[in-house]
Amino acid sequence: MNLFNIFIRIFIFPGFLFMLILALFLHWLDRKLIARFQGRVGPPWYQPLADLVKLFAKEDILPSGTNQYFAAILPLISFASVLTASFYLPIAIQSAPSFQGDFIVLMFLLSMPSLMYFLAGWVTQGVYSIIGGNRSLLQYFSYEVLFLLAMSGTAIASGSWALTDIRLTQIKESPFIFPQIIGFFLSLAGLIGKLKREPFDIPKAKSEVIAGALTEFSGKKLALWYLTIQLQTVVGLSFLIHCFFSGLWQMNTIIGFFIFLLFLIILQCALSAISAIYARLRIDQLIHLNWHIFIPLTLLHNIYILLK
Amino acid sequence: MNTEKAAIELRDVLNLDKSTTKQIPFNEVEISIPKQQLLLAVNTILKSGIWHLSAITCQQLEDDFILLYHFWKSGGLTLQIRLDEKKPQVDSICPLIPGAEYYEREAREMFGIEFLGLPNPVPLLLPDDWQGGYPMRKKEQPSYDKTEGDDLLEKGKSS
Amino acid sequence: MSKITVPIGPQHPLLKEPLSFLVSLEGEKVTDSVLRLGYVHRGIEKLAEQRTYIQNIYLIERICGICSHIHSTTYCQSVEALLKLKVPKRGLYIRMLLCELERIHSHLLWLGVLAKNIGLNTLFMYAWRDREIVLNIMEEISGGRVSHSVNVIGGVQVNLNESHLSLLQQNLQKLNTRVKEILRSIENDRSFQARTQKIGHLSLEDIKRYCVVGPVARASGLDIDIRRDAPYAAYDELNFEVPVMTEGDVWARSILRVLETLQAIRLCVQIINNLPDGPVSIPAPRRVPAGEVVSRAEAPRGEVFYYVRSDGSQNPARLKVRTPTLTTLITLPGQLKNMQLADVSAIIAGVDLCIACGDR
Amino acid sequence: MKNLLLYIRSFFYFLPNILEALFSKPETIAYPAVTHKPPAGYRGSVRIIAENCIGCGLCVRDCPSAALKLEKDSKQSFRLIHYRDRCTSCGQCELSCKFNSIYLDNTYEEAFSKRKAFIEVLVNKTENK
Repeated sequence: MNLFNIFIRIFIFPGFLFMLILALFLHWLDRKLIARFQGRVGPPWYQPLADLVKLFAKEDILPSGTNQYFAAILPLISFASVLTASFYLPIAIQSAPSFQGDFIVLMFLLSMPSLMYFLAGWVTQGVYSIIGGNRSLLQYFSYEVLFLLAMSGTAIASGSWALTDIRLTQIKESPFIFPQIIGFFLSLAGLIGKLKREPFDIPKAKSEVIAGALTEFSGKKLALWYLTIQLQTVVGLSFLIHCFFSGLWQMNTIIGFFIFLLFLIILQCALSAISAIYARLRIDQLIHLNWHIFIPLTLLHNIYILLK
Repeated sequence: MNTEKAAIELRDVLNLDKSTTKQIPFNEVEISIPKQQLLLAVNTILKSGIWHLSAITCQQLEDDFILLYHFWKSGGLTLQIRLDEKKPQVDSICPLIPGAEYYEREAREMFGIEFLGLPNPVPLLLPDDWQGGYPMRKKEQPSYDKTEGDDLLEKGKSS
Repeated sequence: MSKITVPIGPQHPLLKEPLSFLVSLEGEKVTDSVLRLGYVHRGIEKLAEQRTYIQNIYLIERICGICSHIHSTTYCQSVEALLKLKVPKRGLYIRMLLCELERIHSHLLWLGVLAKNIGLNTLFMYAWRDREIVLNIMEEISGGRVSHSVNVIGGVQVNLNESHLSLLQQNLQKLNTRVKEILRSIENDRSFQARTQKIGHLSLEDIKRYCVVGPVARASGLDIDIRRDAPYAAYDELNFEVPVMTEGDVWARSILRVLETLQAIRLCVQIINNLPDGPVSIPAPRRVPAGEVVSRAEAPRGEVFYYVRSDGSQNPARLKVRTPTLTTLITLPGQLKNMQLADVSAIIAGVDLCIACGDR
Repeated sequence: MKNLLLYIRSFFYFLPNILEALFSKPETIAYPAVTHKPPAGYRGSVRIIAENCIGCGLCVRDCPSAALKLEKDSKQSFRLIHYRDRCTSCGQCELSCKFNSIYLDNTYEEAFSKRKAFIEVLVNKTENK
């Protein structure tokens, strides 16, 4: 691919700009859906963009005594890692760079923001940030593991750690959503835990720890954090779609692209419905739910696939 | 009404004569007892099955303090105690009824009455560094900054 | 484990009103908590001694934003007892109607706050959407959504005509189905149960030691209700049940309050159906003869207590108010002992604090 | 395991509620654009019929928040001043007035930038002889 094509690939179409617009759109859809579920009018379409622009304009202060450079690097690292993760996902283009083991690289890049979230809490030394950081660490160890195990069900079935192989086996046989329906729901639960969305959003529970690790952040840094979380949702969902639904449409075609967007919107509606229905669980209930129910179920499910 | 029965029984225990009892509206029986017999009176009331203390009212009449202990069991029973103004002291009933702690702390900070044996004698409503005396006493006038139209309040009072 | 003191300070998303709570934690477990009141203390009892009996009606209503009508009802009925006035039956009925409407409004507001504190934002929105129905009724009848200023000494200053009654009839019907819907969704929502069951426990013995009143006491098995035990206004002519539960945790208090809302709606319907006609109030003299009176009423949060002493002039000599929130505040440090930090939000919402009431 | 089944059950239990809310009209209104029309009996701001007022001061005496002030020079010439920022719309002046000259209408949107603008002279009668 010549230089210009790479430039388009990275910055314009399936790259930076497109991902940003998709992230803002999905974030708006999420807030609008939850509002309508609750009988409210909901924000106008440009609300997420307006929030970011406002945050960029706001003053960027940190508590005295925090290490300025460390606090500045953390949002950058997490934002960069999520963006690089989006390059490996073949959203609508056939030739995404794929090599043996990029499944694990993608998993690692997606889990970086959660680690950075904990460090952000530790750096700013606020009362609420430390508690928020501790809680996000507890959640990091339980729900990242669940997400990895549940998604690796598809890798085991396709016998290789490369994303394109996963897609090829799905086209040959049938999309993994039908044989591995339980694996799909478990990985969805893992994704909700990773994104710290409603039922599992104890680290940033508004009523106890204000905004958790992000309590002391403001201005540009906070805007970057919010952008990271929104991007993480998009990348996580498209990763899920790629591993469970990718056999249903042909790549590199316009219709394929729109079907992919349709699935993205459907999954976002599912996430919004889940977050509208459940109350926030306590940290011990969260861990209990994960290690007593989700992980054993995933292991059984993976063993079943291995034997099949 | 068992508060009637409790009142009569209380009078016998403290051997007070009939004149100390008074009926006031919404079927409340008020008995004035001497200060020393407070704990004994509260004990007999608790033993006769009335445990609910509604409130402790403190007020200044002429120049000595009056403490009213309001009990309730589908009918009211009030104990009245008179304290002289120089050294208003009474023993606290918190050991018997822990629920009375807030009422005693409030009476202490608003009127300056010493409750002997109060668990934590910390002000309840007033700030810790309050030097404005005891606000609820008669001679204390509330001081607030005058805004236009304030003099009407005094006029409203006198007419 | 690290020992942190978390200030649930005067200004905190958990609290509707300023109240300082210093919770010291060991890891996630609460070891002990210090409670500090007085941020909203306005010295209403002192102010009341400088105003005439008529002006005091509107001052007393400002004690609490949510249960303003019950305060003015207790105050007016104690002054009427001093004046030995016979309030006409229709005035009493309208007074009771607004008391029950305010109970519905207060319980639905509380349910929304509890749901928001445990993260169930949808129930928060549904509870406050249904509360709008009651607020619109009260705005229609009394001209004010929250502080209605309906009571005068000697009766009520508002009268109900045909349009009010039909509006009440159909809105209460709609409200009844909505609240039943909420009750059904609370009982079946596993995540709501997970966050409210077996926390903030108060045994019956604690209730008696701390003289706790209201829904918090009834949820631990104590069967008291001023409306039934010592009926004031005209409550002896209405029949209603008093729900009592025994678990004594935040879950029991939630169910109990929603059941009480249903009972309040039933009472409102009874009041409308047999509303007697006649005058709504009788004129009252400005000077009150010397005397003292003790009057109690059932506020949404429990027994509210008034002591009024008059010395024959136009101003009360002493006015003592004891609001139900003080009795539940005293039990809070006990309930919070070795609970999780996440439970603190459910417990604080569970006891339905009205701090403006507590501080006066 | 029972716990998980209960969670799934409460999901499908609550789903019809939120779907019904999704497809019905939202309850909230965009306030500045769409205003809420208060009912007729709503107690808004104090208005007066100047002819009926004879300057007796009954309303001034009963106002709980001292929002009314009567400056009386003589039987005929007096001014009734209303402090709008102190008024809590309780309606006691309307009750106390025996000549039904002071009343409350149902306007509730009232904002002024200067404190002086809150003070309004309701009645201004001078010696007309």
